[in-house]
Amino acid sequence: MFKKILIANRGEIALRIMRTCKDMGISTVAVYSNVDRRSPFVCFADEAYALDGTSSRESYLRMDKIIAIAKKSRADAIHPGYGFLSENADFADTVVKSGLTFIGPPAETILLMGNKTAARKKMIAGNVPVVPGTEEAINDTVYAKKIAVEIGYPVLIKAAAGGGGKGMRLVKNEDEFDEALDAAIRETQAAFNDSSVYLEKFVEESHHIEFQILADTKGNIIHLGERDCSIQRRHQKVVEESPSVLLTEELREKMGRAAINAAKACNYINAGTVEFLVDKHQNFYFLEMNTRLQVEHPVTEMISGLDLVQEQIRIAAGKEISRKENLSKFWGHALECRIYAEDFHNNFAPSPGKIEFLRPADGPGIREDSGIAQGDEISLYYDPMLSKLIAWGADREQAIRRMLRALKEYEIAGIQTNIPFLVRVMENKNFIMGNYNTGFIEENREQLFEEKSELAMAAAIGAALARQNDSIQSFSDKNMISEWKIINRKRNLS
Amino acid sequence: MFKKILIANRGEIALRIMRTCKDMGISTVAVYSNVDRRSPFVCFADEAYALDGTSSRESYLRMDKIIAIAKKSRADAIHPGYGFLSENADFADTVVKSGLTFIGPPAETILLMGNKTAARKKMIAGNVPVVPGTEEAINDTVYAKKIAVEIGYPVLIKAAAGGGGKGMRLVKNEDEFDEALDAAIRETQAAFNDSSVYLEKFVEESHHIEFQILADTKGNIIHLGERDCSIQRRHQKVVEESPSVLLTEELREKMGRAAINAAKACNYINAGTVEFLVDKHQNFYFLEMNTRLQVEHPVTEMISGLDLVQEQIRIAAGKEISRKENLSKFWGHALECRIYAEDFHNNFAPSPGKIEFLRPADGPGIREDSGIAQGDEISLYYDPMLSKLIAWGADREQAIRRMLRALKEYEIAGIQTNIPFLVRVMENKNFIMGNYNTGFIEENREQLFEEKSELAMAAAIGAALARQNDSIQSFSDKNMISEWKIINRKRNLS
Amino acid sequence: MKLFVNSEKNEFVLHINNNNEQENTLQVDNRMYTYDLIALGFGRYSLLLDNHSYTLLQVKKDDLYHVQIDNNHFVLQLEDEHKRKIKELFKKVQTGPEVQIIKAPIPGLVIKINAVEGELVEEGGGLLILEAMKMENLIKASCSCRIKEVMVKEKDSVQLNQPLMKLVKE
Amino acid sequence: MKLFVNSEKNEFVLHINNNNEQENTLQVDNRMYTYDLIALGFGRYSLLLDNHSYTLLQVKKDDLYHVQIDNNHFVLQLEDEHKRKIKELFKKVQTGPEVQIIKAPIPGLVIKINAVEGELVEEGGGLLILEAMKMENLIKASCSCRIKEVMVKEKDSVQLNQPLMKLVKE
Repeated sequence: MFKKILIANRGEIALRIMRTCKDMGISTVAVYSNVDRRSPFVCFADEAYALDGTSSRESYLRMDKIIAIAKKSRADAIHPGYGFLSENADFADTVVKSGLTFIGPPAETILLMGNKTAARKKMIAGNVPVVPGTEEAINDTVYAKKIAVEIGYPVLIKAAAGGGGKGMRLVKNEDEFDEALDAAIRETQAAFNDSSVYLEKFVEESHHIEFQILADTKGNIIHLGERDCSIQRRHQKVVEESPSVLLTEELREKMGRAAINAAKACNYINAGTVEFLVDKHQNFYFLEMNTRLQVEHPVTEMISGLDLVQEQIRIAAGKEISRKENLSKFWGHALECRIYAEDFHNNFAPSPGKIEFLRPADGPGIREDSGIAQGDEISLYYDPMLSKLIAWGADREQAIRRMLRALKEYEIAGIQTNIPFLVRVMENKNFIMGNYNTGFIEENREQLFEEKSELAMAAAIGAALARQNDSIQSFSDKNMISEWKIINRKRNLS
Repeated sequence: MFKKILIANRGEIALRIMRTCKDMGISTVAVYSNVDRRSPFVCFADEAYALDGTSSRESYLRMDKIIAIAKKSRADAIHPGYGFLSENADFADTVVKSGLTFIGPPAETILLMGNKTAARKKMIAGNVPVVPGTEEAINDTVYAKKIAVEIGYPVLIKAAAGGGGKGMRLVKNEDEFDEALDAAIRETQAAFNDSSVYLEKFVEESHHIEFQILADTKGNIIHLGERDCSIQRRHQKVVEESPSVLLTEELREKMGRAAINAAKACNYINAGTVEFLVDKHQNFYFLEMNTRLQVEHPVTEMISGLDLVQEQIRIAAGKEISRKENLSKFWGHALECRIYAEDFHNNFAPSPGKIEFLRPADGPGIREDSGIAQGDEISLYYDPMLSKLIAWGADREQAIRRMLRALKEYEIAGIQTNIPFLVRVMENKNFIMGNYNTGFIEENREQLFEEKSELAMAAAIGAALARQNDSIQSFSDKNMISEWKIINRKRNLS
Repeated sequence: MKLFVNSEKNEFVLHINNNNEQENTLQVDNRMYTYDLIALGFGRYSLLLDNHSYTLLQVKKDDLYHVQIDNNHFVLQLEDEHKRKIKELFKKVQTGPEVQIIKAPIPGLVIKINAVEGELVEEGGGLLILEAMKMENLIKASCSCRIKEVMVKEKDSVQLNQPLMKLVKE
Repeated sequence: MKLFVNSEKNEFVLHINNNNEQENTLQVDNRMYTYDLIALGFGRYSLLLDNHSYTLLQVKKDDLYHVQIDNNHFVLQLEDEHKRKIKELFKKVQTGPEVQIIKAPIPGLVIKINAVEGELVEEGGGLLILEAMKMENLIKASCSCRIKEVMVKEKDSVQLNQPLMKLVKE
């Protein structure tokens, strides 16, 4: 087993990976950018090395610096987390060539599945159904528009190089096309240093459902059931759950088999996720395969009892996965809410600032994977996700109730978060009934974005009383002083 | 189902019960003593009413005030938690006579099992093996000493009225008897308002193993397996786990049957716990039955997937328990560590004070049931337990590793806690091998109480640098001021 | 003491009686409440209002009270009678065309400016694109107005609430 | 700068170099380390010592530094060379019988006093019983001594570190 692992990432996921390393008795090395020096993951690591840079490009995307630190600190392996270099085949390759182990699939697999258009081709060849769209990356706007008409609006413009919703744009009609394409290209260039995009038909009223795969070097390959990630804002997941209310036993088995076939088609090793769209007629289409740990992996951990990071490390060390059969019976139900620093009333715009007070939720059924501490400065340089709240229940209803309770309990001051939005999702009747798809936020706008006034009176009274309380306190302090002065004067007189 | 429940308790357990109420859509009423006004459980409740008193006797033991508040707030039921009035038959009776529901067993059952000597008699009559000891409460010191010689030293003096280690004294020989008896009587009088004590043989090298019982009004009665609570300091549990490493399938079945028989013998309804001593030859003896929710109930929740408070409320509302068979297959392994405000190097003496900083642990496998917040003042009026840390793992080893990680991660400043002691328990080789009994702390003194110096150098360097850092900072602040003064002077000149 | 508290949607008129008798009371819009408020530190307060329990997180910024309860945010303005009267007098003398300043809702980098000075824009029309945390954010016109002034240029870094454009309703 | 840091068991001699060059270094007992310390607020510090990461919680009380790392507590005394010399001079002139003050290790209520003035007590002998948090705590003699003075009486409430008895080693 490895003695020391370098985690080439930041925030909650760096901390998450280190926790499993500690549980396994493996030393941890953090790398950090200038703005992250105070971050909990740096404090938590056994060792920490500066990357001497601020932007991602100067720090977490610098392969040379990261590999030099791995060498210097005598790490055996590198865990890339998600985002940053996690789906960069060059990086995986360089790590291996430097004599270190890359905790993830082989470089060739990343290369194949990382190029979303190449992956689509591979799936089409293997008879896995894919969403209609362009087979090649787009270079020509005029040609692209022609294709869009062929596919039929609405269409999605997507980054060929990556995921996470970055570089993605929904185009409802031709008038919007040029501007959306420009923006998508700029965003994917900034995020992945690659401006290739492609087109896909936008499947309306669809569910985003993904299967967790584990494959080891001994030939074992299993799936751990699905996660429903249909609640999305700005094409990024906000709420995930497992199992999905949509899947029948039969459909689960069929999709699970397709997911394993997709993984086999690219000789997959390590943990990976096969993403599908499921339309209202329960047809499913391959979307993409994420060749890394997924943000929402805790949901699967709760219902399977496995530690996915531990499985990743075991696989990378050449060991067998600790379970050999597909997961068909789930332990209860699990939900994840992503807590973002953002103002949901202002189109989910990022809300940076300093965390002045923090009291997270706890209690039965609640797990938190957090990357923050009181006193932290949330900067604009990276993704605004602060923490993940995970709720487990014996059934879906209990999981939702527990999540709702934890969200209401969570106290964070100094920055705005999407917690009030998440509360509304958990209170939403359609969500509670399991009656939702990727159009959820659009369709439930009224309830989700309503200005609430029920607590306004308590807030008003609280503000008025607190103002009075604080002024009385400073007033009585003054009184105290003047009384002391009188006493002292008397003393001086006597 | 109830609409509103009053929780006649404080601290972590009040908060714990309220959480389940929120999950079930039931309103909560808190009652609080003068020193608890700022406590998280008061802030968390839907409604909160002052008991206008400071000591337990003036506040949490005042049945009249509590029932008046229940009436005023229109609560349907009262949950007593553990400690305070939870095992007071008079209270259960008065609650029912006031037209409210008592969430716990009937008053007669509490009366029978609450008197530890009466319970022992009942068990002897029912052929359940009990530890040798006095059948009646002690009134006569001379007689008591005679009995002690008959039983054979060492003996335990125990409070007839209650549990939780209060009023308990281990007496190794006759010389220690008088002083120990005096102390036990004073303590039980203060804690339970009842000075009766009794004697029991002290079974050396024994395990303290208890079975969780659930019984509803429809005739269903099951056990949820055992908890091993052998790690005790000052006769109070510190670490609990489920399952126990000691029990074979066969012994578990035998003890489970005895536990259910014990519960049936007293017509038990609601959640209860049957405590046994198991000696090194795997003989087991009935110790007592706790007719209430146990501090360590989360351990059973983790391995069963049930919410025991929810089951209690369901039973009290006349519904069936949600599971009808005994628990024989456990979901992984769970551990609980009780976090106390105490100085373990000073014989676990309470350490009150103000919590200046608090950053609890989180991450995979970790649940916390906490009763504190940053800024809280920990008083000397009540039990010094602050919080319970619960770790779940697929197996015992993983649960221990996760607990260890969480304990090391836990940051609390301003008061001393027993966390460093708990860390040593988790690191102890005998504990890790499952080779421990109630003599654990005594037998492992050297490792558990050793003065650690491995981190001393880092502490020394940290202190020196922090002192320098703080003085540099205040120095540069001064520089800033003087520069501003110069600028202002220049302005004034021009 | 009489106080006017305004949120975006509501106005509450409060009379607070704290004559240090047994129970503190206050009156809101003609209904009486008992209250108990205690500071928990770090801007946290515990409020019992007719025994209903609320935990508030509170920050004062530029004369506005930002209050959070159960993760609901409220921005409140507090005025006593004196302050309110002065404000009403001021309102009466204000005239002229309505000028609106578009401020940066987030700190970020100005990627693109879509409007030029003097141009007429529709309500909801895109004015400029701000990049923050690797995502692009389109700032839209909040009314049909004429662009009076563009106060930033492309590639500028802007702070929260920094004025970006001046619009005039004609 | 040279500093002496004492814990109960260890003494460390530190030389800190902070000449604002690229890397900060310090020397402990003849070994060099690079360091980076940053204040996190609330008495928390993050220390990187040869890139090994430590999080410290620190409080200063009565000239003593209480430092917590990974929930291990250390009570430290810091002295520079000047202070150390003065202290050594003082030590030399101190003579006379050894007097020991027994202080309350916890705040609580004095339940029972087992010793009278003038009495000789054995090391480990019970002096008095303090009740705190519903548990009784026996305060024992730390040496074989004579009771010089009993400074509290039964039913007294005592504060942390309040002197309880004066013992003299004869």
